[in-house]
Amino acid sequence: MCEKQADFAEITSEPLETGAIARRVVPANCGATVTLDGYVRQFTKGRETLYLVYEAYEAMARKEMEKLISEAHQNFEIENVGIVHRLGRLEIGETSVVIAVAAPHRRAAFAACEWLIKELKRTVPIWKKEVYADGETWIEGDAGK
Amino acid sequence: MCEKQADFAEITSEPLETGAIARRVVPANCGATVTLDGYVRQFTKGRETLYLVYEAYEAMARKEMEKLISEAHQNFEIENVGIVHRLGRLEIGETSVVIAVAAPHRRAAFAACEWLIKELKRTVPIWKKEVYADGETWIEGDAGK
Amino acid sequence: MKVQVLFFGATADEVGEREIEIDLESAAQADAVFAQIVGKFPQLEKHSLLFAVNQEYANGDEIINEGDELAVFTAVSGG
Amino acid sequence: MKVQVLFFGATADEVGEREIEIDLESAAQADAVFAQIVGKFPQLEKHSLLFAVNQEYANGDEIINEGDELAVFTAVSGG
Repeated sequence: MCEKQADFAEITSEPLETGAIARRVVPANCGATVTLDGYVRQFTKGRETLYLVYEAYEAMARKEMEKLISEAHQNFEIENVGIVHRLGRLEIGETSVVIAVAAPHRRAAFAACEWLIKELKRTVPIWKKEVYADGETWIEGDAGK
Repeated sequence: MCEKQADFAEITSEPLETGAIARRVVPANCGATVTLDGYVRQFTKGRETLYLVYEAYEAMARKEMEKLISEAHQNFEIENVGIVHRLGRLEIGETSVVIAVAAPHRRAAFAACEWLIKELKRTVPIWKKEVYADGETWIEGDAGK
Repeated sequence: MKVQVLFFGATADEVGEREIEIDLESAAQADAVFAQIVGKFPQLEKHSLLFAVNQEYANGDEIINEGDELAVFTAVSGG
Repeated sequence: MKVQVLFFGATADEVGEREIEIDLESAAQADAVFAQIVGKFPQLEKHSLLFAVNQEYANGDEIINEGDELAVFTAVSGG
């Protein structure tokens, strides 16, 4: 078993440092960390995005992220989970979300990380607005991703 | 499609910076990067490891890593792959290998990253020696991981 | 009795407010309260809406009481 | 004709060398050459061995020629 450390679920308007976030979930006794790093794409279905704006229902988003972490601990043999989502204006190529999962064995880390990003996109009340040269749209649902 | 950049397969005796490695595979047009970060565990089957030594057949290891990257491109819809493996003496908790995969869609990035680490452990000629208080053992095969 | 209703993203744009207060005659079931809110802002009907009560997704049958925090928003798109 | 044979990790420890040169009477099939090497260092037999020719895993039926780089090592354990 890995040495127990704290999970974390955070929302921030500061740039995300993937490596620093991944290091925070690593206990000395674990074997592998899997990190998902989502970032702003320039094109969605052929339409060019200039930048994105992320908005959250912050209090609820934190609760939902913490619920996902609890569920992940129930469903996967993992040790630590860190989730950080960024809000506000994000330029093309900037990181919008980092999910890092440390586990004694890599299979559980991969499975949990993939499950967490899927569920985050389904349940955590955060929305993105794509801003184009000729307008802007709030994206509703994650079908386009 | 993501903007095309170079893949890389490297072997180094320097400490690995996961975040910096992950950033190198990120093209501006991609959607997600998945990073696997393997590191030195303190206990293997209850026995305490003081430190590890990794050794490689370097010329062949680079070729095998490059083959894995080519195969990954054939089998998964991914854009860039970076693999860096560290050699020499590694202390507990230090990162031994980083595999980062950028893809337009996260599912392919997860699948490719998991496949790459599985194959790397099976085919790339790198060996680790576990050093204990009372001896040392070259690990043969990855069954124990 | 007064309850607070929050809007985010597309629903905030439609309503033109991020937060309103509504006055209910008495404690009522969530379904009925949300129907009343959407009735008041019919421009919301073109969206697929989600509802929350006190920062949890609504079941619909919970009873809304004085001081509760309701929220109306579209399908989420974080990540 | 001379070929170079490399050992790594456990096989280097067993043989006490990281690199040797062996002399073959003539070009020979890889299987036979590797059997000859293991015959020379029977302490290798307790390991599950892998063989490479010119930095590629050996098929066994390739012909070994002057100047080829052979390698004998145990199942890998990187990662």
